[in-house]
Parts: sequence; C-alpha cells; structure tokens
Amino acid sequence: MPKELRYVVVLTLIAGGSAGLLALVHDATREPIAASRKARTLQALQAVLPEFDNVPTDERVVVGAADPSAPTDSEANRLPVVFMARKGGQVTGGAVQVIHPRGYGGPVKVLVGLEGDPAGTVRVRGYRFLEHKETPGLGTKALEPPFARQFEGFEVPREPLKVKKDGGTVDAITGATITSRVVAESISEAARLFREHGGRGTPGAGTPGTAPAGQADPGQQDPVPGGGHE
Amino acid sequence: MSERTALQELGKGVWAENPLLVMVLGMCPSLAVTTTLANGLGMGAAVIFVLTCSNVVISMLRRVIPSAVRIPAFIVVIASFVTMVDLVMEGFLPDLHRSLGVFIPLIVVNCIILARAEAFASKNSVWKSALDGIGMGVGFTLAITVLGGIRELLGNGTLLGMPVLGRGFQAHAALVMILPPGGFLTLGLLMAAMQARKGR
Amino acid sequence: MDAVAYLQLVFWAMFVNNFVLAQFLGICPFLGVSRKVDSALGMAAAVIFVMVLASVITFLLYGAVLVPLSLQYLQTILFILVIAALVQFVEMAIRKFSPSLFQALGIYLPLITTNCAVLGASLLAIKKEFDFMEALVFSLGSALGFGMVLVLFAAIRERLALLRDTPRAFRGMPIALLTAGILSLAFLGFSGIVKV
Amino acid sequence: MARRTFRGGVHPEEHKDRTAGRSVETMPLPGRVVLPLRQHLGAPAKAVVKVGQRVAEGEVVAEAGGYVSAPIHAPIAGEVTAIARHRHPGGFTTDAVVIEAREAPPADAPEGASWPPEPVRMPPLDPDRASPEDLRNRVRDAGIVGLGGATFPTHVKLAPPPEKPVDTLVINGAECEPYLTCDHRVMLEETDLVVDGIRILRRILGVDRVLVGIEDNKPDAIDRLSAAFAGDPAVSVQACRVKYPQGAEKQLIRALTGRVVPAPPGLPMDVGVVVQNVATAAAVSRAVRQGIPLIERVVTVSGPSIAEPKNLRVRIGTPLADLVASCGGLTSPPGRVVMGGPMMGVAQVDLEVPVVKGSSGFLFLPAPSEEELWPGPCLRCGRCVDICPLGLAPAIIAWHLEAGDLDGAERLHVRDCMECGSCAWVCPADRYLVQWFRIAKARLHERNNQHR
Amino acid sequence: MSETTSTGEDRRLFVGPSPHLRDRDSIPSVMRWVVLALLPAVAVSLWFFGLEAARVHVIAVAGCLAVEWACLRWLRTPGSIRDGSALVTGLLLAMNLPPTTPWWMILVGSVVAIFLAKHVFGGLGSNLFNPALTARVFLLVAWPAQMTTWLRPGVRGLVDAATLDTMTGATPLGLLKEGRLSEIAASSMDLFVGQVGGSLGEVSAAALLLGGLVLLARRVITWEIPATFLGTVVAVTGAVWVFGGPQHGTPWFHLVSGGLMLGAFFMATDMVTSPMTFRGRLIFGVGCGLLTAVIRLWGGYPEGVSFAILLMNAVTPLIDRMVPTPFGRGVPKAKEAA
Amino acid sequence: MDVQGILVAGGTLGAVGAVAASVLAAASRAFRVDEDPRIGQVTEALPGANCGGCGYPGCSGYAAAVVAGKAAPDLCAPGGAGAVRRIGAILGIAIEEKVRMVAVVRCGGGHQACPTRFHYAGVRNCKAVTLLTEGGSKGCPDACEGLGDCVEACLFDAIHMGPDGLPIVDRERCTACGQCVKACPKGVMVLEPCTARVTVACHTRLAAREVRKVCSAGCISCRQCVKVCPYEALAMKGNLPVFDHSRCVSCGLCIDACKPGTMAARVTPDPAVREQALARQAERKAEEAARKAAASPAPAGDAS
Ligand SMILES: Cc1cc2nc3c(=O)[nH]c(=O)nc-3n(C[C@H](O)[C@H](O)[C@H](O)COP(=O)(O)O)c2cc1C
Ligand SMILES: Cc1cc2nc3c(=O)[nH]c(=O)nc-3n(C[C@H](O)[C@H](O)[C@H](O)COP(=O)(O)O)c2cc1C
Ligand SMILES: Cc1cc2nc3c(=O)[nH]c(=O)nc-3n(C[C@H](O)[C@H](O)[C@H](O)COP(=O)(O)O)c2cc1C
Ligand SMILES: Cc1cc2nc3c(=O)[nH]c(=O)nc-3n(C[C@H](O)[C@H](O)[C@H](O)CO)c2cc1C
Ligand code: SF4
Ligand code: SF4
Ligand code: SF4
Ligand code: SF4
Ligand code: FES
Repeated sequence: MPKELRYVVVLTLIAGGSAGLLALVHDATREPIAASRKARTLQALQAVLPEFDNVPTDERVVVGAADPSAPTDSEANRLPVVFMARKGGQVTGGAVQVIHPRGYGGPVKVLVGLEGDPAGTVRVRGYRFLEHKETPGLGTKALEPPFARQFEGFEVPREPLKVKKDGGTVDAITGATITSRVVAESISEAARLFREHGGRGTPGAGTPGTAPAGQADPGQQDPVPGGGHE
Repeated sequence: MSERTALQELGKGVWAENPLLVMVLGMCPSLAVTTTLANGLGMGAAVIFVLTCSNVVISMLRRVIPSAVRIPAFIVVIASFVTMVDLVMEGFLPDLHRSLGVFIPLIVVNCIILARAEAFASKNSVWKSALDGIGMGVGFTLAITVLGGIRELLGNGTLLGMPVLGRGFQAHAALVMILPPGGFLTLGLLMAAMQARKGR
Repeated sequence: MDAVAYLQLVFWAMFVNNFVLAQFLGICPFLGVSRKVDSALGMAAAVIFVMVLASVITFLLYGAVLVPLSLQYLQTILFILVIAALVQFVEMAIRKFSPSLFQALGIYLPLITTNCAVLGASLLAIKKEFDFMEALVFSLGSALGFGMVLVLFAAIRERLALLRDTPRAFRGMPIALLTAGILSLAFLGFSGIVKV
Repeated sequence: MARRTFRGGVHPEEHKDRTAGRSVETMPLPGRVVLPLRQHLGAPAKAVVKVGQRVAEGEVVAEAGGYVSAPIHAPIAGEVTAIARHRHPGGFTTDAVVIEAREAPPADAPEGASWPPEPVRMPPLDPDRASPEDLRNRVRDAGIVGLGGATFPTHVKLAPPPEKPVDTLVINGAECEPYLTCDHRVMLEETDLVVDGIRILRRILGVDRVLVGIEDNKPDAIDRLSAAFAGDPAVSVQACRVKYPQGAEKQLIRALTGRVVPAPPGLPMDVGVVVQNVATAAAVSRAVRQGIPLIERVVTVSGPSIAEPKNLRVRIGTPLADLVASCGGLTSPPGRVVMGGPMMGVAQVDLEVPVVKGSSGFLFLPAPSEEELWPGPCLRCGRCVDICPLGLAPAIIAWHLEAGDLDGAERLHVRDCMECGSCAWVCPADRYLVQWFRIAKARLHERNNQHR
Repeated sequence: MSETTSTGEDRRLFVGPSPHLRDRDSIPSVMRWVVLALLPAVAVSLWFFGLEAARVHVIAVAGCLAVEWACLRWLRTPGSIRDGSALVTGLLLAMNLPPTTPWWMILVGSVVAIFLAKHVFGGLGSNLFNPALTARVFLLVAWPAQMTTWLRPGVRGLVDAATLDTMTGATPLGLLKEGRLSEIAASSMDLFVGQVGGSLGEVSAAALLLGGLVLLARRVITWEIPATFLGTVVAVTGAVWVFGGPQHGTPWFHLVSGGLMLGAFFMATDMVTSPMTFRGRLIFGVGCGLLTAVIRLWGGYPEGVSFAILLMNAVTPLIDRMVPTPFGRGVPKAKEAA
Repeated sequence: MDVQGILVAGGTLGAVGAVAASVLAAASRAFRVDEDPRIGQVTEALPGANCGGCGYPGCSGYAAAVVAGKAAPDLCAPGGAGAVRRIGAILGIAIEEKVRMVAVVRCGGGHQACPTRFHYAGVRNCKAVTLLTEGGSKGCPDACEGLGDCVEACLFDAIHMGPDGLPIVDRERCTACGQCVKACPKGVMVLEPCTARVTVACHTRLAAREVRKVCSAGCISCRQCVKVCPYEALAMKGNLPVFDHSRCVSCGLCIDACKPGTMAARVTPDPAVREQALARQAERKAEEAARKAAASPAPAGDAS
C-alpha cells in the first residue's frame, strides 16, 4: 500500500524532525530559563526580605513534603515554603510562601517577608502575590499603599489576624474584603510557620501542613497548604 | 482571482481580509490576552513569528505532504514554532511569558494559523506565503492592539501601564472591561463600527 | 476526592469557569457553529466526545511517555498531533456512518482540531496537576459546559435571525458578540460558588 | 348544568344588546338581485338561464357544479338582465346572475299569464315517511348550505362515508361572534322549524344523540329549545360558556362531547360528529315540509353607524344598499363595513355587494384606531399563545413569516389556523397576525401546486 | 395616507383583515400600568432615602428617555418614546441602584440598558436580555465598590463623599454572606416594610408586593413566573435552612430581603425577555428561583436575583422552542391527505 | 545533551506520528466514501447566494444536479456567464452564452397616477392586499400595489421603492434570478433582455375606456407608438403594444409619442441612435408619400 505508506513516512519524518529541532531549542534555552526562574525567585525574595548574605533558595523548608529539603517540583508548588535569610550566619528573617485557598478568584499564593527572630517578635517586611486571580484594580488594591501600609513593620501577634468585619483589627479594602482577608490571614499563617520552622532547617516533627495545629477556627480560615489547585 | 502584487498580498490582511475583524478567526487569544496593550503587542509578535515561519515551511513542504495527513502534518509544524516561541519567551522575556500564560501554547490552535496554512500556504509559493503570513500577522496584531488598548484604557485607566487620562479617571475605571464580558463587548462594538463604515 | 468533590469540579468547569464565557477557549466554533440548534447539538456531542477522549489519551501519554523521558517541553506538539489525528479519524468515521450528521457538521468537524478548547482541556489538566479521574471529570465538565453554552447560544441566535429590526451595523457577528458579552456578564453570577 | 367550554379563547365585548331583543323584520322584495355563482364552498354553480330570460321565484337559475356544490334559486321573479362578473362580499369577484323585477309579463307571454308568476315550490315531503335518501336529496336540491358562515353544502355533510360512522349530531346555536343575533332570533321565533329541522337531520344521519350547544348569554333560547325537546331523550340542549370562538365546530365538539377533532385534514366526522347551524336546521325543515328552496335568510344589520340596527329577513341577492335603507340609513359615515361577525368577517370595499347565503350580518363599524393601523412590535407577551383555541403559537409563527421563513411557519403548523382572530384581538401590539397566516397559507398552497 | 383629505370628501372605506375588533390593551397602556404599580415602591424609596433617591430616579428616567430618543432617531429601530417602555426601564434601573450611585454611573447604566441591551437588538420587543438588569449587572461588575455602598435608611438629605462613610451600613443579604446573620438589626417586619439598607427597590417588599398584585389583577402579568420564582426560593432556602442550619437564613428572610419581590413581580415578568408559553413560564420561574437561591447561599455575590433573571433570559429562546402541541395533533393522526 | 536528547525527542514524536498516520491510513481505507469531487468544485464556482432561482435547494444542491447531468449548467442567473464558463470548464463541456436578462417593472400606476379604492389597514405586503380583496387596492386590478414584496424578495438588493410607490430596478445589480417575478402577486415584474432599454410600463387587462377612469399612466390603446416606430418593433396585442426586442434599437421615439407616458425608458436613449431613427422615420415617410403618389400611375417601384 504505497499511498498509505507514504502517509506514515511523511508524518513520521515531519514529527520526528520537528521534535529533534525542538530538542535543540530546548537545549539552548534551558540555561536561560532556569536562570530567569531563579532570578525571579530571588528577586521576589529580595523585595520582601531583610538584608541577607546567604542564598535563601538553598535554605528552605517545604512544609509537609516527604523530604522537606529536597521536595519534588510539584510539592514545592503546592506546599508552604519557608526561606531563611541570614546575615553573617545570624537569622535576620525569612520569607514564607503560603497558599490561601479562598481568594476571590481562587487560591492565592502569597509570599510574606518577615523580619526578626522566630523565637521572638516577628515583623512584616512586605508581601507579594506570586500567583493569584484576584480582580485587577479591586483585589489587587491589597498590594497598594493605603492597605499595604498598615502592615509595614507590623508586629505579628501570635493569635490569628482578622479583618474588622470578622471582628479583628485589620482595615479591609472597601469592596475587596475577601482579598483583604487573604492578606491578613496569610500573614498570620506565615508568621506561624516561620516561628515553627524558622531556623531549624528541618520541619517540626509531626506537623505536616495538612492539619496545622493552633488554628483558632479551622473551618473559617485555614490557609491549608495544598488546599487548592492552581 | 487575479494576481495580486506583493504589496497587495501584504496589505490584504491588514484591512480587507483582516483575520480578526473580517474573517473572525483567532478569537480566543484576541479576547483572552487583550486586557492590556502590552499583552496585545506581545501576543501579536508571537503570532507574526509563528504565522510567517509556518507559512514558509508549509509552503515548502506543500508538494510532499499527502492531503490525507495534511492537517496533522501542518499542525505539527505549527506546534514546533509555537513551542520555540514558548521556550524562547520564557527564557528571555519571562514577564511577558507569565502574563500571556496558557495562551502561548494555544497559538497552535489559533485558527488563523491553520486557516492560512490550509487556505494559502498549501497552495502558494514560499515567497507569497511569507508575505501572506506577515500581512495577516500584522493585521491580527493591529486588531488586538487596538482591542487591548481600549480595554486597558477603560478597564484600568492606563495605557502601557501609564495613567494617560489622569489618576482621577483611573480611580473610576470600569473593571468589567478587563473581565471576559468586556472582551466580547468591545470586540462586538468594534466590529459594528467596521460594518457601519463599510455600509456607507 | 469524593463524589461531591467530583460534582463540584463538574459544576466549576461548566458554570463558574466556563470555557467559552470565562476562559475564552473555543470561541471560533462557538461563533461558527451556533446558527442552528440542531447543528449545535451535533457539534456539542462531537466536542464532548473528542475532548474527553483527547484528554484521556494525552494525560496517559504525558504520564507514561513524556515525564519518564523528561520531554515535557514536547507536550504541546504531542498533544496537538494526537488531537489532530483523533479528529480526523472521527471525521472519517462520521462521514462513513452518518452522512446526515456529516452534512450538518460539515466544515466544522475539522474546526475541532483548531478548537483551543480541546487542547486547552488537555493542557490545563496537566497544569493543574490533576490525577487521572480528576482530569477525566474536568474535561467532561468543560466539554459539557462548552456544549451547554453552544446550544444555549444557538437557540439565541435562531431568535436573533428572526429579528428584522436589528440595525444593519450590528447584524451578524457584532450582535452575536454583544450577546455573548451579556451572557458572560450573566455567568459572572456563578463566580465564587465553587472554588477549585 | 355545568357550563361547557374548551381551552383558550377570548372575551370580546358582545355588542349584542342593540339587536338581540328586536324581532326579525321581513324586508320588502328587492327590485333587483345579484346572485354570485359561488355562494358555497366547492365548485361554483353553473348558470342555466340566459340573459333576457324570465324566471319565477324559486326557479333554479344555476345548478350544482359538482358533488360538492349547490344549486341557486331565483329569490324573486323577474328577468335575467345580466350574467357577468360581480364583486362578492367575500372579497373576490365572480360570475353572477342578475335578476330584475318586472312590472308586466313579457310581450311573448301566453295570453292571460299573470305576473308575477306563482313561486316555484318542490313537492312537500313527509319527513317521517320519506327515506333518508330522499330527504337528503331534498336538502341538496333546495340549495341548502351551512348558514353558520362556512357555507359548506349541507347534503355532503349529511352523507358521511361508511368508514366514518357518525353517532352524534351537534347543533350549533352558539353564535359567539359579537354583534350577531340572527341565530338567536331564529331560535326564538322559528323554534318549531328549528326543532323540526333537527329531527329531520337526525333522521337523515340516523343518529341517536343530538347535542344542541347554546352560549349562556341566550337563556331564553336555551329555555325555549329545552322545553321543545323535553321528553326527547335523544336530544339534549346544553349551555356553553360565553367565550369566543365557542361556535367554532371543533371547539363546540370539544365542549359538548369532550372529543378532539384531529388537526387538518381531520374533520368532525373523524370523531363521529356532524355539526349543523340552527338556521340551517330551520332551512332544512322549510325545504322538506314546504318545498321552499334557500332563497332568503336572516341577517343582522348593526354597528355604531347604522340608524336602526335590525334583524332582517332578506332575499338572497338583495343589494347591501337596500338593507341600509331598510335600517334607516347611516347616522355617520362608517369607517369599515364588514360582512359577518367582527372577528372573522370580511371588510367591504363599498356597498355594491349583495346578500349571499353565507351573510349572517353586515356591520357598520368605525375606522380603525391609529394603533390598529400601525401595529407596534411584538412584545412577546405570549397572550396570543395562551389563548389560541387551537394551541398554536401565533407570535412565533408570525416572526418566521416576517423573516421570510415559510418553512419555519409550516413546521409550526400554520396550516391548522382557522383564522378565528382571537390572537390578533388579544395582541396588545395590535399585530395583523391572522393576515400573516393567510399569506402563509396562500403561499404554501401555491408552492404545493407548483410541485405537482 | 396622502389621499386622506381633510375636506371630508374622502368617503373611501378602510379595508383590512379580520378581526375588526381589538382588545383595549395597547403597548402604552400596559407600560402605564407597570409605572403605576411601581409608584408605591417609589414612594417608599423616597421616604427612606429622601433626596438621594429622588436624584437617582430623576437621572435614571431622564437618562433612559434621552438614550431612547437618540436610538430611535439614529438607529431607526421600532418603537416610540411615547410607548413608555423606556420610562419603565428607567424606573426599574433606578430601583436597582443604591441611593448613592454617582450620576455618571447612572448615565452609563442608561446607555447600557437602552442602547446596548435594547436597541442594538432592534428595539422594543427584540431584546433578549432585560435592559434594566443588564445595566445593573454591568455596573455591579464594573464598579463593585460603588454598587455595594449602602446608605442607612432614614438619611434624607443629599450625601457628600466626606460624610458618606458614616452613613453606610450593610444590607441584610450582605451580612448573611459574611456569616453575620445575627447582627441584622432589622426585624422581619422591618424587612417587609423596608426599613433596611439596599437598592431603592430592594427595601420594601410590601410596596412591591402591592404593585405586583395590581399587575396581576389587571392581567398585565400572569401568575406563573412570580409564583414559581418565589415558591422555588422559599423551597430551596427552606430545605437548606432545615437541613443545613440557621446560618443560611430563614425562607421568610430570603423572601422579604434583597430584590426578590422586585425581580419576581417586575423584572422576571418582563414579557419581552421571558418565555411565551405557560409551561415555559413555569420553567423560567423555577429556574430563576433556583439560581437565585444558589447564588445567595453559595455564590460570590450577596444577591442573585439579577444574575438569575439574566441567565434565564438567556435560556428563554431555548424554552420557547418548546411550543405547545396544537389542538388535534396529540391524538392519533387523521389520515394525511398526500 | 546533544544527540541523544535529539534522538529521544525525535524518536518519541516520530513514533507517535507513525502510529497516528497508520491509524489514519487504515481509517481512510476502511471508511472510504466516494463522492464526485466535481460537486465541490462546481459549488465553489457558484456565487453561493443560495437564492433558489435555479429551482434547487441551495447552490450545493444545484451543483450536485449539474454534475449528475440532471440540470443544465446555465440555470444560475446570479452566477451569470462567469459561472457558466467555470462550470463548463470543470465538466469539460462547451456552453453557449445567453443574453443577459433583467427585471423590469411593467406598471406606471404609482400613487398619483392610479389612486387606491380604499384605505388599506393591514400588513404592508402586496400579497396580503391581493388576498384581502381580489384585484388589490388600486383602481386598476393589475396595478402595482407598491408595498414592496419584490423589494423583499430580491436577495441582491437590486430593487428599491421609488417615491411614487413604484419599484425601481437597479439594472447593474439585478441578476435576473426571477425571485421578484415570483413574489409579485400582480404580475408586474417581468424579465426582459437587458438590451431592451424601452419597455411598456403597463400590463393592464382593462379596456382603454376603463383604463382612463382609473389610471392616468395606463395604456389607452392609441397605437401612436406602433405608428411612430421606424423599425416596426412594436405591434398591438390585445389592448397593449408588444415589443419585438430583436428589432427595437431603443431610439425612444415611441416614448415621445405616448401621451399617458406608458412607454418608459429604462435607460436614457443614446442621442445618436435617436438621430438615426429620426432619419429613418423621415425616409419612411418619404417612401410612404412616394408610394402613395405612385399608387395611381403604378410604374415599376424602385426598391430600396
Ligand atoms: C517565591 C517562590 C518560591 C519558590 N520556592 C521554591 C522552593 O522552595 N523549592 C523549589 O524547588 N522551587 C521553588 N520555586 C520554584 C523556582 O522558581 C524554580 O522552579 C526552581 O528554583 C528552579 O529549579 P531548580 O530546583 O533546578 O533550581 C519557587 C518559586 C517562587 C517564585
Ligand atoms: C467583578 C467583581 C470582582 C470582584 N473581585 C474581588 C476581588 O478580587 N477581591 C475581593 O475581595 N472582592 C472582590 N469582589 C467583591 C466581592 O464580591 C465582595 O462583594 C466583597 O469582597 C465584599 O466585601 P466588602 O464588604 O468589602 O464589599 C468583586 C466583585 C465583583 C463584582
Ligand atoms: C372561529 C369560528 C367561529 C364560528 N362561530 C360559529 C357560530 O358562532 N355559530 C355557528 O353556527 N357557526 C360558527 N362557526 C362555523 C362552525 O364551525 C361550523 O362550520 C358550523 O357550525 C357548521 O354548521 P353549518 O354547516 O350548518 O353552518 C364558526 C367557525 C369558526 C371557524
Ligand atoms: C410587566 C413588565 C415588566 C417589565 N420589566 C422590565 C424590566 O425588568 N426591565 C426593563 O428594562 N424593562 C421592563 N419592562 C419594559 C419593557 O418591556 C422593556 O423596556 C423591554 O424589555 C424593552 O424591549 C417591563 C414591562 C412590563 C410590561
Ligand atoms: S387565528 Fe389562528 S392562530 Fe390566531 S388564535 Fe385563531 S386559530 Fe389560533
Ligand atoms: S399577543 Fe401580540 S405582542 Fe403578544 S406575543 Fe402575541 S403577537 Fe406578540
Ligand atoms: S430584481 Fe428581481 S430578478 Fe433581479 S436580482 Fe432582484 S429579484 Fe432577481
Ligand atoms: S411590483 Fe408587484 S411585488 Fe413589487 S411592489 Fe408592485 S405589486 Fe408589489
Ligand atoms: S482561537 Fe480559539 S477557537 Fe479559534
């Protein structure tokens, strides 16, 4: 069946050839991609961390991963991560990546930068949304001054933070209470994880992130790690 | 169909056969990524590249490929270029890559590209196919840039991130414009305007 | 995941995050094959079939071939190759076994190949790290959602076609897009019902 | 007695009080009559007289043109002065025989011939002795057609094919159209004839069950007929709800028997029923007992522009202008002149039309309002869908038609529409729904003929 | 007609198709009744929100009439400014807005309602979506903050930006959404009468009910949609209340709060955008009720009535395909003549 | 990475491609459907107006019929000569071209010339009026109703309603599809060769006497046009003049001769043609006179 054979040959060659070509391109772009990813992580970390001289990406704890210091890609994506910042070997602070499952548009991945000592006072240095689907211009106001300013240097208490509507202290953005809640609760959770895992290099035994202890109201506000997909 | 000059071949995609506004192809990226002007430009550039390259390659291969496996073959060629764009963009333009999101791989299925491969490149010379690709790509880019511009301006109060109409306007920007309904509505009104002009 | 969670996933894919109205996937066939309810029904059936099948096959290929070989970067090209072949196969089969359906779907069957919704479902299932069942349910929900709005929209357009007073400038595509816009505005009402 | 009715329908203002109480006046003989050859459904009659010929009252001037057809008799004695095309009040033009009364006998008449000549009558029949066959032939020869408006030749209805046995005779005394009161008066003033006619019809059909349906706005007629049939177990007089179109035969059958006549081409016969109008029954009695052919009928002349609204006994063929004169003329120029009821009647171009067998009334109505002249857009309120007695979706059919989609309208069964007018009546936008359906039916008819 | 002379010489008759009688209802009369039926609720809104409410009513009505006039003039779609449909839309748009809505938003709403949702489709009778609701949802999505700023009832004067914050409160449904049902100060009688925050037409269930009954009595609307709509909301919220717990609100609470009465009697019943058949209207009402309840109970928005009606508007063409079976077609067929 | 990586990638995708192609190859065998490819080609050659003028359901229906030899290749009026040529090329047959036809309005009885008998209250549609009362609303039973069924019917936007309620055909746009002819309930629209620039704008069946009563533009059977035509292109048939299109040169002399203005120019006559015609007319007059003069002595006629 020469005609049919020709189909097979042509398609095989085109597919094989294309893939080969792509392999070349992939090879050539692998380095830049890796570099840019890493740079972006570091950039994000730099923006929220106090001064450091270590490589925070190398000192991280993936809370709840099978092997917290060598997690799989997907674990690193889904689970909370604590990055430590040191200067001269001394802990100056840390950045915690948490995933809040109940943003307006779905889960929000928040990177919270903290300053201080896991054992003592912990202050907020800044925060970023790494992945989110909050409404531009509404939910994203949570990253802008009037709202964000109240957290500058804010000393995070041990009890969970709440927005005023929920009976707490945090001023919410008008029309975007949900996102405001995300920020407040993520900061709280980040500080909790930082206190728990900071400085140890290994996760606290028996505290897999799926059932975090010390939650005041688990049904209402637990930024459960891995609680959502994104 | 009479022979077209090179310039006409290039120009038809911009207005008379504008792939988006006239032929209504490639709607998904046009609507999805046009929340900002910059996205429109970026997507446009990617499409110009893929469209031109795939038109050229398919035109070169047009005598080799039997028509029964034509579609899979074309699409593999297209997909290769798209993956290239994806990889290169991720490596060198990471920010743009992030905001265009899943729509970069989806350029593969952007109907414009396969439509041009089918309707034009598989029947015409390499040179003409290249011109067609560029023209169509530019036409598409123009259309989605306008779309992106309008939506960014009304929906966010900015153009390329700058509050061109002042902060007061920006504060009252209509969110809906950068949400899905805004895409449909803007494109619909844009097309109505085109139709009204043609009707004259 | 339990049954309720699967149902929620279906609801989410159909209503909250509808492919056409919220995700902008598959707009071309949505606008192209929605002039008659009958052909919309045919197209919806075809898309549901192809989409679920394609998602399953690509999901398996991804897990069984690309990941072990570290060839994830080939996912787009591989997926689309599979989809294109699948669609063409289905097209030939329909043409053989149901010429009337073929007549009705006519040129739109090949459009499924270039229907971003099908590739989108495959890619999103990977991106969202679904397991096999989730991927299956997700693609089914997405396809159902696509079919649903396609049929709804077709009924709307049959009615639009009977309108004689639509101003000239808006006839045809503009009015269809504006209708889709209002429809997607209405679909925003579902936002927040289920979060996935 | 439970008030019987059907699904759908409307309640237009009745306007019957101006004539309901007035007994029928017999009009003087007209000097000239115009007899269109199409006064019934089916094949037109064929003229058997020549111009110049003298005819006696009751003489056949045109014979039936086929089985579904009816002969036409001279309503007055006189000379045939023309056989030419003439406008018919049904809105068309057709051949007509014109007879003019003459003062003196013709010059070539035999000596001593009196003028006018004796009216021609058929020999009386005894309905109890004569065979059903003979009775039926008498109905045919008397030129009797349905006087309820449809003018279907009555003898045809009285001969159901053997495969469709008829077990019920329904007598239609509903008179649901506003303004009209002629059937009402006939029931009151010619009760004996109506009762006798019903018995004759029953004998011809050989049925054991007769149902007389009368809307309950005519309690006197219900009482009168109930009394007349008291003791006759086969006949039952039933009060029906006042609702238009209670008199439409399918609706009346549904109301009285609960049976549903299948959609066209379904006929009452398909459910074992024959429907006849009360005036038809009276005409049958006259033809059988007295041998008088159908040469006159009762006509309601009414409407706001007429000086003295009346029920008139009129010879067929009398010009409309004569009727107006008999009713004291017009008080104001009418906007519309309608033959029949206001819901289904036909608008007239002018008054130069004759009374025909199917003329139940002539109404002189005001001009249509601005809103009616320039209908608004359909609001999709669905009122028309709710009330269509046939369960059609008038608005949707009309959209298809306005968009030029005849097939769509056909799929929605536009052909079933009986043009009762309820939908257009109820429409707040005053759309010309019925007219669209007429156009559609005509176009579908043309298309079918083309295909043959 | 040009031949009609004023000298009275023209004795030509009018010739038209039957029927020659018409029901007295006309488009303007139907619209007049809707306006009339809305008046009690308008009065209540003026009572509770004073000048702010008057301002919103005036701008919305004037805006809608102006846009209507412009559209009739430029797009030449059928209808007339005097048919009253734009007036109804304007009033209903106002009823759907918070009392503090800025003037420019009301104007944008008028353009969306009359131009985008109505005349683009071909004017009166052709629109697929309820114009006033399309505008409301558009504004809600475009400017969520302004559209969810609620004045406390009883503030009678005009409000300026500086003092606004001190005069706002939450709507009962908003509180429900945030799980603060217990904080609702209003008694159920207040809810019914309208002593609560909300859009102009969300406040007084009683006044709206009165208007709705007028429309029903006058047969401007039929009972199917309001009955099934309200019934379904009560049934679903009732079931959830019984099985899911009191934090979801009682069915009575759902019945008298938010825009349910307005929606069920005045907006879902818009004949242009709702089904034309009896069965269709039942389906429509149940659908509206179901969607309203689902969005209120689980959705991101506190109020679901507008979305529910718009969504069911979209389903209406599909519902209308189910035309009734004509008389005599359900029974075994008569022999078809070929 | 390198060659191995390239080989793995190429091999993998190649294999998938091979499988896909094999499946398709097998399927194309198993599911073969034979359809004449020319049907598609012919469909493409048609204008795609789907006007139904050819008598088949849509262009593709006609294409199938043409390929099957069941229909003549020149039935598509909108496609014109071009389509015929293309179809001929596809099917490999030679076809001779027809004269182009064009729709013509054969009535001059607008609102002014031919007033209505009554006020019409109903659907603004010619068919509707004629169903309501036979003969329609105009004084003349054959007059144009002016409600534009023809305008609606034309898919090519070639007819517009003139100010006097008479349709005007755009001869450039008209494709002679005949839809207007079918649609007109009064028989006003007819197709005539496009070379005929002058037409009889009246088709009444009324006798001249009655025409005068109801219409000022109708033909009164005065025969002036027949007399004036120098080419003998006109003859009376019944009450009306009829053209012999093969003779008419469209000089327009008959237009001048027609008092009610029934003779109408669809395209302004060419002045040169007119000059010629006048000359011819003079010539004929002279001949006539000469013949008359020669009638009595009757010498050998000089033939010319
Ligand atoms: C804020 C942020 C935190 C991240 N944290 C981690 C992490 O803890 N572990 C990880 O493997 N990848 C993490 N990533 C993903 C990296 O961008 C990237 O995948 C990884 O560093 C590069 O791969 P490598 O493991 O070969 O260095 C993070 C990304 C961001 C933006
Ligand atoms: C289109 C749209 C987008 C919204 N996006 C967000 C958002 O991103 N974040 C948020 O917190 N609320 C968002 N909301 C508002 C929420 O639905 C909700 O009304 C609000 O968070 C309630 O908080 P409030 O009490 O501050 O008004 C959005 C509303 C709409 C209509
Ligand atoms: C809408 C409609 C209304 C009718 N109303 C009456 C009526 O009121 N009285 C009547 O006798 N016939 C009425 N008819 C005619 C009947 O359907 C039927 O033809 C008639 O009663 C048969 O009797 P006949 O043949 O003796 O006239 C109506 C028909 C239609 C379509
Ligand atoms: C009972 C009834 C309800 C109506 N409801 C609305 C409505 O909710 N919104 C609106 O814009 N117009 C409404 N109208 C007015 C009118 O129908 C509306 O403008 C049309 O939808 C425009 O085509 C209503 C009219 C009636 C008779
Ligand atoms: S006229 Fe026809 S469609 Fe209208 S109500 Fe009567 S039967 Fe129904
Ligand atoms: S009654 Fe009139 S306005 Fe209402 S749906 Fe029927 S046609 Fe339309
Ligand atoms: S004018 Fe008549 S023949 Fe000419 S294109 Fe139009 S409909 Fe066809
Ligand atoms: S030509 Fe015929 S169809 Fe056209 S307007 Fe005149 S009557 Fe109507
Ligand atoms: S671009 Fe998505 S379907 Fe065409």
